[in-house]
Amino acid sequence: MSDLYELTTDVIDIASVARRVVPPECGATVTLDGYARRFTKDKATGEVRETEYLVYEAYEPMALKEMAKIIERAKAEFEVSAIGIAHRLGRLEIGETSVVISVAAPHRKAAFTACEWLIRELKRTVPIFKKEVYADGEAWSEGEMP
Amino acid sequence: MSDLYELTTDVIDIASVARRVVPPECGATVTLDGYARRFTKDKATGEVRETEYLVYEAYEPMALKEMAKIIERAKAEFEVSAIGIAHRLGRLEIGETSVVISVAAPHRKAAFTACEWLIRELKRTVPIFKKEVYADGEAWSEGEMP
Amino acid sequence: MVFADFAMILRVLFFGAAADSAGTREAQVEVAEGLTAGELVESLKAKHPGLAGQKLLIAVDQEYVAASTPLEPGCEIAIFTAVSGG
Amino acid sequence: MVFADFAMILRVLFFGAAADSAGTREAQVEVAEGLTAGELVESLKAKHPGLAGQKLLIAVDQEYVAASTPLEPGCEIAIFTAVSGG
Repeated sequence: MSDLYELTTDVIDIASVARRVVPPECGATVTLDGYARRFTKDKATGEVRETEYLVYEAYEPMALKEMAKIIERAKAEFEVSAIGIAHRLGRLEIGETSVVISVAAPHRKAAFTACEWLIRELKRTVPIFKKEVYADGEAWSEGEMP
Repeated sequence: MSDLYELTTDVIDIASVARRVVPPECGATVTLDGYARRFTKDKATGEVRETEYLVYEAYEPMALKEMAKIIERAKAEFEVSAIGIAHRLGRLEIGETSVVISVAAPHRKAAFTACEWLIRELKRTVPIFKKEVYADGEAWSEGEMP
Repeated sequence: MVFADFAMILRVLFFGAAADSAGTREAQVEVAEGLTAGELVESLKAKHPGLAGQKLLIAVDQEYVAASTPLEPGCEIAIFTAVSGG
Repeated sequence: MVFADFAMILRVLFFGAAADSAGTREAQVEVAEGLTAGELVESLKAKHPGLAGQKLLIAVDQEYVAASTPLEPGCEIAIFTAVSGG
């Protein structure tokens, strides 16, 4: 059972990611499915904006390296058996999946903990960039510094 | 956006559960996919047994009521928008999904917490019963008391 | 089991390991009015010795009840060991 | 930017908001040998004032580096603001 990590401009099938990381000693897979949200509240002003679509771009070779690193760190730190990460690039319509992280583990507790850790690290370290396009403009999303 | 809970003898499509609970104000869905595991370690003896298949049965009307109750409690306790639960009944081959719990929330932290709480409560309170069938016998799984 | 003048008929369902121990999945039992859930379980253990060693849960009309709960005529009882879904 | 006798040519990639601010996604720059990553960022901010107000991350050959890291001839630099995937 190997891990997987990929960047793709195709629509992501969350079941295929979740189901490609099912080792026979495991009983549970926890999957985070992040997707393009129609309404976003501005953290500073509290104003709610309606997003028309998203565009994701990546520094692809580095993003793949950083994805491999967080997988390696998660497997060292948590009792998990297999990890799959897929991140969408290009234009995403509202409701389409931007990221899927699936973690299979013998015990579900470790799968939950590792999956939550992985999305936090991905948002902190993997060089992928989100642009939100509104009816009246567009803005790069402000992320967290690593 | 309504919640869903169901018992089915059909193969469960985890994406369809996850994707039926995607409200427009949400950005993340956390899904637990539990499945029939080939190898199980006996808690008392440490012996590893190979399972050939599983059979799940339920006290169906009460199981549906208890599923509705844990959904209601989760929505009261956590900041989540929609919850879907599907549990398989009948004979399951190894690797097939026995349970899917999907939780959509505006913030992923609440989705992780609620999903983990829901599977724990489901295993404690929902009257569903698992029988493991081995090459040389079978045994009802010993669950936890509510 | 003592049959009082005022008896009631109950439907009892068994699930999982409890069904194997009872040797049946469903029974009709006639019991004295006012019997509690715990007393019913004791009488079932007397009738089906396989149930005797088990910690059993009891539901009345699809709700978990305490052993002290009195049973009503016509109610549906379910008996099972700890649940094991998931 | 000072061109020393021993200069090196670097490829600089810009992503996300930093690409918009720089007005380009890629540039070749010639810099003095031994320049640090932080010094390069300062010189890029001088050339592209849009970058000046931003907190920038720098990667060399696809690894995050500290501002004090010396750059090597032929390395690939990437400049971006905080990442925002997920």
